[in-house]
Amino acid sequence: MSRLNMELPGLSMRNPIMPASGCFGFGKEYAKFYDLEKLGAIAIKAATVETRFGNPTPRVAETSSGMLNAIGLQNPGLESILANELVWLEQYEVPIIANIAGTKTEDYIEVAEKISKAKNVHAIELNISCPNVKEGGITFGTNPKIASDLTRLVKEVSSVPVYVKLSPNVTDIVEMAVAVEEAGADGLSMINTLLGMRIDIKKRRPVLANGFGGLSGPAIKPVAIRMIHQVSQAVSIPIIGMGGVSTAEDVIEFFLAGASCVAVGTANFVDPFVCPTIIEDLPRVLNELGVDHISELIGGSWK
Amino acid sequence: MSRLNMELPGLSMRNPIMPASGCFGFGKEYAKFYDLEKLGAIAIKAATVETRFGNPTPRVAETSSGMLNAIGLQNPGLESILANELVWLEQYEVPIIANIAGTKTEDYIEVAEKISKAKNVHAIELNISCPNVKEGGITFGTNPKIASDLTRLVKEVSSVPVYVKLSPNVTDIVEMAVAVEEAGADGLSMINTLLGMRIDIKKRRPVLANGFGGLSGPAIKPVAIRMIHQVSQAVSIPIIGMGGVSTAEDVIEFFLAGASCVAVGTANFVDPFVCPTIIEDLPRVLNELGVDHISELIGGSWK
Amino acid sequence: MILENMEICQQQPIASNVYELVLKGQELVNLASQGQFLHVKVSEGTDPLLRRPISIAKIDQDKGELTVIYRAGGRGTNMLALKQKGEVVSVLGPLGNGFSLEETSKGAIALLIGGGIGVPPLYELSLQLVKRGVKVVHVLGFAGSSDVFYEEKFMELGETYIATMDGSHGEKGTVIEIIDNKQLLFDTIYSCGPTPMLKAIETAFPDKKGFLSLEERMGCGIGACFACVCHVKDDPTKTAYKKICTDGPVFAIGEVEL
Amino acid sequence: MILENMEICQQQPIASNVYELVLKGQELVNLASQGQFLHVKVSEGTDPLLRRPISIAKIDQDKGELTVIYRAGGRGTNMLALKQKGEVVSVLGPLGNGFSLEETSKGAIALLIGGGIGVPPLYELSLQLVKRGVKVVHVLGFAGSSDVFYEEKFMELGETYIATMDGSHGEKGTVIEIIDNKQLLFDTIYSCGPTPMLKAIETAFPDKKGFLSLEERMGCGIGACFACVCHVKDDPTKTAYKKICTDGPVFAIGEVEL
Ligand SMILES: Cc1cc2nc3c(=O)[nH]c(=O)nc-3n(C[C@H](O)[C@H](O)[C@H](O)COP(=O)(O)OP(=O)(O)OC[C@H]3O[C@@H](n4cnc5c(N)ncnc54)[C@H](O)[C@@H]3O)c2cc1C
Ligand SMILES: Cc1cc2nc3c(=O)[nH]c(=O)nc-3n(C[C@H](O)[C@H](O)[C@H](O)COP(=O)(O)OP(=O)(O)OC[C@H]3O[C@@H](n4cnc5c(N)ncnc54)[C@H](O)[C@@H]3O)c2cc1C
Ligand SMILES: Cc1cc2nc3c(=O)[nH]c(=O)nc-3n(C[C@H](O)[C@H](O)[C@H](O)COP(=O)(O)O)c2cc1C
Ligand SMILES: Cc1cc2nc3c(=O)[nH]c(=O)nc-3n(C[C@H](O)[C@H](O)[C@H](O)COP(=O)(O)O)c2cc1C
Ligand code: FES
Ligand code: FES
Repeated sequence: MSRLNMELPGLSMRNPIMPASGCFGFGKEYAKFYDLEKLGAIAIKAATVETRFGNPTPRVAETSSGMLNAIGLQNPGLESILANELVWLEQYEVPIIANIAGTKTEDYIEVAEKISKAKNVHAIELNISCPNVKEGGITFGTNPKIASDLTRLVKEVSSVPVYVKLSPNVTDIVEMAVAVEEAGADGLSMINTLLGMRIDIKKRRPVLANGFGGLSGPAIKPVAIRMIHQVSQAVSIPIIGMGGVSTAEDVIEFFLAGASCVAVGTANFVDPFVCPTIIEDLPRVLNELGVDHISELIGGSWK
Repeated sequence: MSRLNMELPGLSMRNPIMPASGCFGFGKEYAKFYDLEKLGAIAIKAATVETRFGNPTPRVAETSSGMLNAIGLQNPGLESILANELVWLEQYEVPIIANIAGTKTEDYIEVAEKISKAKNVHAIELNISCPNVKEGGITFGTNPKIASDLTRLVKEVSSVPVYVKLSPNVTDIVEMAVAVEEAGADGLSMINTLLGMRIDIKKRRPVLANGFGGLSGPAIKPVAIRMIHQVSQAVSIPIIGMGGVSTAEDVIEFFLAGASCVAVGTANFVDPFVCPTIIEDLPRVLNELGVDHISELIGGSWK
Repeated sequence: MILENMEICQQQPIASNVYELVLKGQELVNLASQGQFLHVKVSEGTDPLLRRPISIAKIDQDKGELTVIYRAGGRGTNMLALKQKGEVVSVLGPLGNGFSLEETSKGAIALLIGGGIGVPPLYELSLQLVKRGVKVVHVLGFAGSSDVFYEEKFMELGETYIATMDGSHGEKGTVIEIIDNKQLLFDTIYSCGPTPMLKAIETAFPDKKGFLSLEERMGCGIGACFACVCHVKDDPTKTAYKKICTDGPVFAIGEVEL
Repeated sequence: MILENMEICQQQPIASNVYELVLKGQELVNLASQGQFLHVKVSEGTDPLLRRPISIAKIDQDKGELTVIYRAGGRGTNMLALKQKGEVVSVLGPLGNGFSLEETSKGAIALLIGGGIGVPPLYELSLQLVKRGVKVVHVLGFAGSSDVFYEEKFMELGETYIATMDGSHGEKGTVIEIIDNKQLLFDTIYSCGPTPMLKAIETAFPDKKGFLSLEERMGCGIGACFACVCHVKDDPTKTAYKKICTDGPVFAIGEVEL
């Protein structure tokens, strides 16, 4: 499959398709459906220092061509992920991207330092769409200064390249991207979910117990494409594109916008085979477009 | 229909349903389908000082449960709107909300002053999602200072109440809302479209000639609900809610989020009768919910 | 747990807004057992986006058919109700653990308590228990007479009491009231229905061995997204959890927080 | 211009990915004329969201039927192609101005030039012209032999030339080349097809009276959204415009910028 392989900082991938963080657990469930080595990489669920239960349920709500989630970063905590999840994943020859989260800078640093030393973690994905408790709950990812400070500190301790996962809930996504690039980010992941809400008209309360949730799925694809189109022209680090990808054609659209590989999130819930299906389908689409290697398409809409 | 009437600054409405600006022209086309007096109000297409042709075509693109548009504020210009469109609309007993746009402050002021004097214009809707050419193209609606300055100046010259139409493409929608409220806005309209893009994978170029476009339709409803939920708790002026409304249940959801009336945009293109259909359907839903008057629902999800 | 396109061989209304749907497939049927559920895609496109979890009501491995019973209420189930014989739906399943049969020995009495749209999974369970020589007693609660379904089918398998809230059919009252009034005797409990009913059962019969099937909004249905978790009872750390889609939907009474 | 639910009485493939669809309705049919189009909702839900503009290919007011011919290519038309006889689609129409018949007098020769999926509206036009005693000549261009449709139907009405880009059917070449090669004589032109073809026609026959039917991406289809405008020729202000959905889709040659 020499038409699909991709070399990005820390990531040597046989194809540019990975499941998105939080939509694939730590791989065990999908391993029952297909061989995980078919994937280009795997972005595992966000790791925090402590075990987190997350938010009360309901945690998901459906929207038109999309869904809201407020899982609340439930995860077994750093030690357990290192000892169990990552060790289990070692059986597969596939690079792992460790998504890390926290509510204060120190937490991020601790997780980044330790998880980046795991044998199969080839990159860190810094999830900055989390509330910073020390700054009164303002999200790390909505302030360029806070985001770049965090990036710098995580870079200092990480043994592997760091991809910063940008929040789309900002006025100026380019400003955010440039700030974290200057702070040393090796790549960007975009986009995380849009902040949204649904209200149950009978109960007169938000459907999600948490009130707000993150909007994902096909509904947000046009926003993702727009932001990647803008950012890819302003930075020189590669972009992992995501937001509503569910077909090989979607992948091409993200590449043309400026992504260098693509993560698939919500679509895994609709079709557990979506990632291998896309990977198998890509050569057909490349043929139709007369393209030898998918990397030729990166930024093709503005180049 | 005393269960649906609504009194808002400048607007005495028989029901809380109006077509959204830009999705209903100046009413002539829809008047061929039904009596415009069925509507609570009509938000007419954005008026600018000069005649504008707008952007090259294609100007619309479809997305999952949504659409992108980059019409580019095509309109016949202030004088023609006053002389033709508004005079034609005088035959209907229905309050008109004049949406006004511009690329510099002076333009807004001129349009606001003149159009607010028209007999049937009962309110102005200040569309601040336009690039400010004097500020290097930064959108009026993404900077609280610029938005509130504009609001203040428009308020000074307007003979009717001013609703400021907020752009959702901001980090902090509450900050924007509070800023324009302090500047004297009589109400808010929200949300305008989300900035998005689609790329034609065969042509390797954006589908829209303009590149970017505004995302509207059911896809954006969760973002609209979230923002109205946030803003309605932070301001004391009423909100005209919009973004993906297409059913009576959607209207209830917007009211519960905090809107005091609702505008229907994209759905008019799918079903030209959508506004009267919603209006006729609302009493049924109110019955199901055991509500006498729709105004009881305003902010019901957080009150 | 596989993904299979299944053909609709039959679809019919059996109560007010309640449909019985028979699906024919290949492998999936052979994997299915009582109390498990299917995750059904009701449209080809992205609207609605997510699958719908629906319990298996009957398994016919000889014919290769599964029966489900669902209430058409929201957007997805309403679309499912419009599907015709011959159409194909994508089904992910069988999912979840299902009801274990081992806990009730031959000759013992199992009390099956169903509430509304929680009744369907009890049907295959009852069939299986009867097959094992267990005596089954059914207490099924519905809102009103127009909501009742499968009464006769359950009667064929064992004693069956219907409770309706308005008394329009069977006895008036809750399932718990019926069990009390009739002084029903039983060894084990199996129940599926609204959470308040399950809670009432836990409270009413604290010493009985039994199993409850829970519901929660789901994303993946296979344990990957953590949408459907619940707390474990008596967990001081408050971080222990069970996933309803994979650890459940059936839990032993007292195992998880309702 | 009304909104009507129309029933599919027939749907069949007539060329590679091209379908002929017959719709039965009430009032809408009686309002329709040659060159107008329908705005068709292909799904109940929000995916795909927008209606699809499709030209009227044939009007049968006696039977109350309209025929359209469309290429299934994208998401919406592919879904339309899956619809079965008996299903109902929501149709907004008839929309647009249509071809005027007055410009060609009895006995005169009308040249109808169609390109690919622009061919369909010429069929009802041809029927009407013939009815008026106009002599019709058809030149229809397709990509290849598998794309050709309605050849015989057009032949029944008048001289018909087929051009294919690969020469696999009829003559090899463009429609313009055929008109030149065959030295076709005519009084008026009516054309529908890809914009490059329409431009070539304008260039090739600058002095002929004629009509071109244009395409553009549409929102409302009724003139309200300004999605489908085009510039007017020789307009120094550059602000004059025509809406393809209401002022068109048919324009006189030279009226608007292609
Ligand atoms: C394990 C399990 C088994 C079930 N078995 C049955 C059954 O046999 N028969 C039956 O009628 N119903 C059953 N349900 C409930 C059924 O899943 C919901 O009624 C259905 O998903 C509602 O979809 P909708 O399209 O009608 O509603 P919508 O309002 O369109 O649903 C929107 C979203 O919310 C979810 N949702 C809404 N209500 C529920 C609910 N009560 N439980 C879980 N998710 C919900 C939907 O799945 C969807 O994601 C079961 C639920 C679970 C979790
Ligand atoms: C007045 C008019 C008459 C037409 N008549 C016919 C006809 O008789 N037969 C036929 O096969 N086609 C006709 N077309 C073209 C037809 O509308 C498109 O092929 C169709 O909309 C594509 O939809 P899709 O679902 O296949 O593609 P998608 O890619 O899913 O479409 C996405 C969006 O783009 C729009 N779009 C895509 N291509 C076109 C296009 N070429 N023109 C306008 N909108 C487009 C769609 O309407 C939709 O809004 C006509 C177009 C117009 C404007
Ligand atoms: C249920 C769910 C859980 C998620 N959890 C995480 C997470 O832990 N960390 C993270 O960075 N992003 C998380 N995301 C965001 C996704 O990784 C992705 O950025 C987003 O969903 C957009 O992609 P999609 O539209 O393909 O789902 C989550 C998304 C969903 C739907
Ligand atoms: C084609 C189109 C044109 C629009 N033009 C305007 C406009 O001129 N002024 C304005 O304030 N908003 C304009 N809007 C935004 C709508 O008024 C509305 O805020 C938005 O579309 C969200 O509502 P909806 O999802 O119901 O369409 C336009 C939207 C569309 C789709
Ligand atoms: S539904 Fe995803 S973990 Fe249970
Ligand atoms: S499609 Fe809306 S004006 Fe023509």
